[in-house]
Amino acid sequence: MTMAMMTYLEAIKKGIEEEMARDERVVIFGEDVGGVKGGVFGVTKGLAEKFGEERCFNTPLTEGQIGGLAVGLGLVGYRPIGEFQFADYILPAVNQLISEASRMRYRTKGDWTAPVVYRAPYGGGVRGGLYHSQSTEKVLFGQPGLRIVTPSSPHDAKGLIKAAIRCDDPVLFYEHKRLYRLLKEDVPEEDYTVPLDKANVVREGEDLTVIAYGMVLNHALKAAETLSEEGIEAEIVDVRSLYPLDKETLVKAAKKTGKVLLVTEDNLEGSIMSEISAVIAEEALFDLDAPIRRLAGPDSPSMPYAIALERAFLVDEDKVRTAMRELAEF
Amino acid sequence: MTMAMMTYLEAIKKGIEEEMARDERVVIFGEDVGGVKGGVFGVTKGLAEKFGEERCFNTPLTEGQIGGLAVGLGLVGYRPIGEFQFADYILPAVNQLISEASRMRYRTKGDWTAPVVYRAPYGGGVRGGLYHSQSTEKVLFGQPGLRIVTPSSPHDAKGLIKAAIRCDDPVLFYEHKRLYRLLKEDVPEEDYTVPLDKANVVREGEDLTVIAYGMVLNHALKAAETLSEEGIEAEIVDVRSLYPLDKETLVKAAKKTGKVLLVTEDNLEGSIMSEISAVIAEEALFDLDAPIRRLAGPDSPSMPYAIALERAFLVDEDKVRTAMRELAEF
Amino acid sequence: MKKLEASGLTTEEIIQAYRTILLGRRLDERLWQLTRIGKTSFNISGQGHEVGQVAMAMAFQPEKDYFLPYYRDMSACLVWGMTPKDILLGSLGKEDDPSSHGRQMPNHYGSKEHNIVSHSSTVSTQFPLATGVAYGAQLKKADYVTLTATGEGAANQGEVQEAMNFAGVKKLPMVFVIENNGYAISVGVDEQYANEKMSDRGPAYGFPGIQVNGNDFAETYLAFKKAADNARSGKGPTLIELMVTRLTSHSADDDHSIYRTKEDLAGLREKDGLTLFEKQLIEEGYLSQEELKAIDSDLRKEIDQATEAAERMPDPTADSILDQVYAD
Amino acid sequence: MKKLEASGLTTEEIIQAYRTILLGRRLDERLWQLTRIGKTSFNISGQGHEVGQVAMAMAFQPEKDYFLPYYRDMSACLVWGMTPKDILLGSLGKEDDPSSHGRQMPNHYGSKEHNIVSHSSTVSTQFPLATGVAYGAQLKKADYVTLTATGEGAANQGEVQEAMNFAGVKKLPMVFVIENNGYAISVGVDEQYANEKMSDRGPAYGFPGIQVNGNDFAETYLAFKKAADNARSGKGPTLIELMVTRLTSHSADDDHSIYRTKEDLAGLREKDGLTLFEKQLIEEGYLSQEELKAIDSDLRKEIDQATEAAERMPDPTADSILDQVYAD
Ligand SMILES: Cc1ncc(C[n+]2csc(CCOP(=O)(O)OP(=O)(O)O)c2C)c(N)n1
Ligand SMILES: Cc1ncc(C[n+]2csc(CCOP(=O)(O)OP(=O)(O)O)c2C)c(N)n1
Ligand SMILES: [Mg+2]
Ligand SMILES: [Mg+2]
Repeated sequence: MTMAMMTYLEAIKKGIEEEMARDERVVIFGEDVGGVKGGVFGVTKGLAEKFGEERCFNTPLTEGQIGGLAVGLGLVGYRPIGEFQFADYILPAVNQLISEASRMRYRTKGDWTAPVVYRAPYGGGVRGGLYHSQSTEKVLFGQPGLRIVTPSSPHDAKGLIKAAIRCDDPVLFYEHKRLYRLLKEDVPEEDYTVPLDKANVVREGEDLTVIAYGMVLNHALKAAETLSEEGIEAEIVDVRSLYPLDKETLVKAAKKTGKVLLVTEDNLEGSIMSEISAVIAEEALFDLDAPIRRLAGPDSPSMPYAIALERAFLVDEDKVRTAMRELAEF
Repeated sequence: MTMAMMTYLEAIKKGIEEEMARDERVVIFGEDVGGVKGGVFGVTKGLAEKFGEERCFNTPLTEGQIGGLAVGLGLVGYRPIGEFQFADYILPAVNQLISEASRMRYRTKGDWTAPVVYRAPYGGGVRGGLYHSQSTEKVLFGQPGLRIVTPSSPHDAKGLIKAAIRCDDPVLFYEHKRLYRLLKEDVPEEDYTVPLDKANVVREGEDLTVIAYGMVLNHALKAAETLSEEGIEAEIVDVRSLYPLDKETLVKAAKKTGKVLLVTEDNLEGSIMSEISAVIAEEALFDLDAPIRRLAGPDSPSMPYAIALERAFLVDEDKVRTAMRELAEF
Repeated sequence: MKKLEASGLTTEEIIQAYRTILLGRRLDERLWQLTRIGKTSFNISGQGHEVGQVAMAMAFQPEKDYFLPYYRDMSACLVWGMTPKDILLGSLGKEDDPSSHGRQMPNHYGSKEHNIVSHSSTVSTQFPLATGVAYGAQLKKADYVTLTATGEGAANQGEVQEAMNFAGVKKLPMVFVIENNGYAISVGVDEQYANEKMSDRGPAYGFPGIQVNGNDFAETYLAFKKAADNARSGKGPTLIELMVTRLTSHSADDDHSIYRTKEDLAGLREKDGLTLFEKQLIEEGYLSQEELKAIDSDLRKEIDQATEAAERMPDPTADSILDQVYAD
Repeated sequence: MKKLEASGLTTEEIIQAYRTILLGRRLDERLWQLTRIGKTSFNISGQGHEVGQVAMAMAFQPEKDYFLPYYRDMSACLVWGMTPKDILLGSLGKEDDPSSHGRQMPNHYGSKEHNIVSHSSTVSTQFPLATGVAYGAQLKKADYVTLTATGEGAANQGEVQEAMNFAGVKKLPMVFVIENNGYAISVGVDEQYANEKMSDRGPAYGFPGIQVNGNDFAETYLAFKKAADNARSGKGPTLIELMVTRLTSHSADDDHSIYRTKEDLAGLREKDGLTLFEKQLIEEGYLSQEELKAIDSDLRKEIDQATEAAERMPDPTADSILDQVYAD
C-alpha cells in the first residue's frame, strides 16, 4: 500500500477528487466552492479547474436551495455534494434536509431516492463565537433516512467521504474545522472506503471506556497516553457513525470495562452522547460499575467569543484527562 | 374556585384570551389565525373579533417570517404568540428559532430579549401521514435559551400557556392535536399559571415509574388504572417541561421505584426520552433495579398514512400497558 | 376568432383535452364521495383548476419532461400519464399506490414511471428540488424540461425565491407555475402579498413572468408552450401565474362557507372553467351536447371500474413499516 | 450643480458627515492593525461603504428610529450613536462591549442604548426581525422608522423575501437596504443573481425599489430621506440598493487577490467614495486641504485614546459563561 502524508483537510479533498475522477455523476457546489477560491477552508480548491465549472460550482448565498438542489440532482441520477460553509449555516436548510432528503426514499418506498452528501465544517476552538463554532449535529440527529457521519482522523476522512459519496442514502458529513490542519498522518493512496455505519475502537484498554468523536476524541487519545503512564488503560471508541449509531460496538465497549465516559464538545443536553447513554443504560446496565458519565460543554447557547469564555466552554485535554482519571478511580 | 368544563383546546384558547385581555402587549398571528376561521383547529377563533385585527392577524404562508416577526415584536416590548399551523411546519423556521430567538438574550447578555411564544400542534394518530403527525420537539431540544413545554391535560394547558406568555424567555409551546377534543375536565376559571420548569407527578405508585407526556401519558394513566387491579401501582410523571428538563423531579421519581419506563410517541432515537434516560443513568444508577426502558415509535421517518402502518407506528394504550407490566415484573 | 382553435391544437387533441378535464372533475367527485363515506380520510381538490392544468400539461412532453406537482395537480398528472386507478390507490392508501405506496396522505401525487416527482406536504419544498432536476438536464445535455407548481400562498415561502433565483442564474430549462386561486385556506391574496401580480416575481429573478387566465384554454396552452419551448431551446426559465378558481373548500377538513362571502360563493359556478370549456366546444363545433354526455358516461364507467379495481388491491402491511428507511 | 449642496444639508452637517466617514475609515484601519498584531482575532470591514452608509444613516432619526445592521455597517452605527470605543470594545471582546459583551465575534454591532438591534452571523436573519420591530410601530402608533441592511449575496436568502413580502402586505414603516459591493466573499454578482438590479425586488413585493450610487453622497442621502419620510408618513416600505465598493478582502480570513482580477484591484482606489467626497468638499468650498488634514489628525488622536481606553477595560470572566441564558 502506497502511503502519503496528509492533513485531515487534504484527505477529504483527495477523497472527493478521486470520486469525481472515477464517477462523472459526482458534482459539488456551495458558497465559494467553485472558481479559484475553492471554499473558505480550501477543501475544494482546484476542483473547478480540474473537473470543469459545471461539476464544481458556486451557488448563490442560499442554503435551503443548496439542500434542495442536491436532492433534485440525486433524483435524476447524480451524486451531488452540497457544501454548507459552516455547520451553523445548515440551519436555514433544515427543512430541506428533514422534509425532503431524509424522507424521499421512505415516502416513495424506494421509487425515488436522494443519494446526496452534505458537507459541513463544525466545531469550536477557532474564536468563531456563537455562529462559527457550533456542533449542529444534534438538530439533524434522529431523523431516520438520513445518515450522519464524521471522521476523526485523516485516514477515516478520506475513506468516509468516499463511502458517503457512493452511498445511496443521504449523508450529512461533518468535518471538524480544528482538525483540518491539526492532524496529519499517512493515508493510503489506494482506493478504500470506511464504512458509514461502524464505530471504531481506536485504542484498547481495560480500565474505562471513552466514547467520543472529533476534537475531543483526539484529546482523549492524548490523555490516554499520559494516563497509561499512571497505569490507567482506556478503551477509546470513535463513534464515527453519529446516526444511526453502531450500537453493537458501543455497547460491547461499554460492557468491556464497565465504566463509561462519553465526551462531546457540544452542550450536554440533547447531544449525541445522551442517546449513547440511553442505549448503554438500556443494554448494559448490569455490566456497569459506575454511573455513565457525560463530559460536555456547558449549557450556554453555543460558544462565546472572548478568550476566557471560549476556554470555559471548550472541553480540552485536561478536562478529558481529569474525567478519565476520576472515572477510572471510581 | 369556580370551575368550568373545558377541552384541552378550549383551555388553551381561554388562557390566550385571558392574557390578551389582561395585557395589551399580547398579540397573536399565523396562517389562518386571524379573520373568522381562527386557525385550522379553531384555537384562535373569535380572538380577531374580540381584540381587533391588529392584535390577532393572518400572516402570509411563511414560517421563517412568523419566527422572526415574533422576535422583532419581542424586542420592542410586545408579547407575541406565533402559531405554526402544524409542528411539522416549524422546520422552515428552525433558523429563526435557533439562531435568533434562542440566542438573543445570551448574545447581548440580556440587553435585548425575545419574550415570545411559538405554538404548534404536534403528534399523530390523526391519519396525518408523514407531515401532519410529527413530534418535532427533538429538533429544537437542547438549544439553551429556548424553553419547550407541552401540557397533557386541560388544566395544565391553560396554566401553562399563560405562564409561557408571561415568561421573559422564548417558549415553544407544543399542543397535542389528538388531545384537543379528546380531553375534557374541570378547569379553574380564576387566573392561575403552571410553572414552565416543573415536571408533575400525576399518579403515585411504588412499583414502577413511567415518565411521559402528551397522548402517551394519557395512555399510561389509563393503563395504570387497569394494572392497579392487577396489583401493580405505577408512579407517573408528566415531563411537561421538555427543555430544560426538571431533572430533580424526574430523578426523584426514578429513584423512588427503581424501575423506569420512558414513553414517547416520537421515534426512539434522539427523543427527549434519550436525554431523560441519560440523566437518570448519571444520577440514579445505583437506585435502579432494572435497565431503563424506552418505549417509542419505530425508527421510520415519521408516521405513514395507511391505517395498518399508522397503527404499527403508534404507541397505544396496549403497548404502554404491556411494557409497564413487563417492567413491573422484571 | 374561435377560442379553442386559437390553441393550434388538432380537433383530436382538443377532444382529448376535454376528456381529461372532465375526467379530473369526475374523479375528484369520486374522491369526495369516498371521503364522505369514510373509505378515505381526506381529499384536497383541484376543482376549478382543471382547464388550466390540462392546458399547461399538454404543452410538455410527459415521456421525457419532469413534473414536480403540488397537491391540487391531479388533472395535470393525468395528462402526464397517471391513471384514475393510480390516483384512487393513493386516496385509499394502498400498497400499489405509485405516489407513496400508502405512506403519504391522499393527493400527494407522484410516479417514478411517469417522471412525476414525489412531493411532501410541507409546501413548496419541491421548488429547490426542481432546480436540481433541471440542472441535471444541463449536465446531461438532455433536452427535457422541468415543470413545478405551487399555490399563490405557498409561493411566498423563502425556498421559492431561492429556487427561482438559482434558476435565473443558471438559465435552467424549467417552468415555474403559481396556481393562483385567490385563497390560501382562508387567507385571501390581500393578506398574502402586496404586489399586483405574482408573475411580477419572474423579472425580479431575471426571467419572464406571465399571468394567464387558467379558464382560457388556448391562452394557457400557448403561454406554457412558449415557456416550454424557451426552456428546451436554452432560453431559460419562465414563471407563469395561472389564474384559477377554487370551487371547493380548501380540503375535506375545511368549510369555506365560513370565510368566503356569499357573493363569492354564489359566483363560483360562473367561474368554472369546465362549463366555459364545454360551451366553447359546442360553439366551435367540436362536440355536440349529445357527445359531451356520451363522454361523461364513458368516464363515469371508467372511474367506477377503477374504483372497484383499486379497492380490491391490498393494503400495506404493518410489518413493512421499516422498509426503505435506508438503502439495502 | 454642486454635488454636496444638492443634499440640502447644512455646511455643518456636511462637515459632520465627513468626520464620520473618515472616522469610519480610520477606525477600521485601527481594527486591521489590532488584527495583524493579534490583539483581536478578526476583522470584517466597511471600507468603501462609508460614504453610502453615512448618507443613509443621516436620513434617519437615531434617537427614535431602529437600525438592524449587518457586519459592514460600522459607519452607519457611528451615525446612530455608537462611539469608537464601543466598536473597539467589541473587537477586543471586552465585558463592556455594548454589542455583545464579548460574546460575539467582532463587527457584530448592536447597542440597546442606541436602538441598534444585535445581529447574528447567520446572514439576513435580521430581515424578519426588522419587520417585527416595524410592526411594533404600527401597534404603538409610534412614528419611528426601522432600517435594516444586508449584502447583495445575503439578500438572496429566503428569509429576506419572506420579510419583504410581509412588509409589503402590512405597509410597514421601514426601509430595506442591500449594500451591493459586487462580491459575496469570492462570488461575483453573475453567479449570485440574474436580475439586472437587486432593487427590482421591491416592486415584486409591492413597494418601490431604488438603486443608488453609494459614492454619491447627496443622491444617497436624498433617496433614503424620501424612503424614511414615506415610511414615517404611512406610505410603506422602500427597498434601496446601495451600490458600493468592497475595497478590502472579504475579511481577515480572506485574500481577495486570489479571485479578483488585476484590473479590478487596480481600479479600486478610483472607486473609493472617501477620496471622491474629499475632492467634492474642496471643490465646493466646504473645507480646505489643510482642514481635511486637521480633521484627520484629530480623529487619529481620538482613536488612539479610544483604543487605550478600550484595552484597559476588563475581559469577561469564565464564571459568567452561564449568565443570561434564561431570564432571572
Ligand atoms: C410549510 C407549510 N406551512 C403550512 C402548511 C399548511 N397548509 C397547507 S395548504 C395551505 C394553504 C396553501 O395555499 P396556496 O398556496 O394558495 O395553495 P392552494 O391550496 O390555494 O392551492 C397551508 C397553509 C403546509 N402544508 N406547509
Ligand atoms: C446563512 C449564512 N451562510 C453563509 C455565511 C458565510 N458568509 C458570511 S459573509 C458571506 C458573504 C456575504 O456576501 P454579501 O451578502 O454580498 O455581503 P458582503 O460581505 O459583500 O458585504 C458568507 C457566504 C453566513 N454568515 N451565513
Ligand atoms: Mg391558493
Ligand atoms: Mg457583497
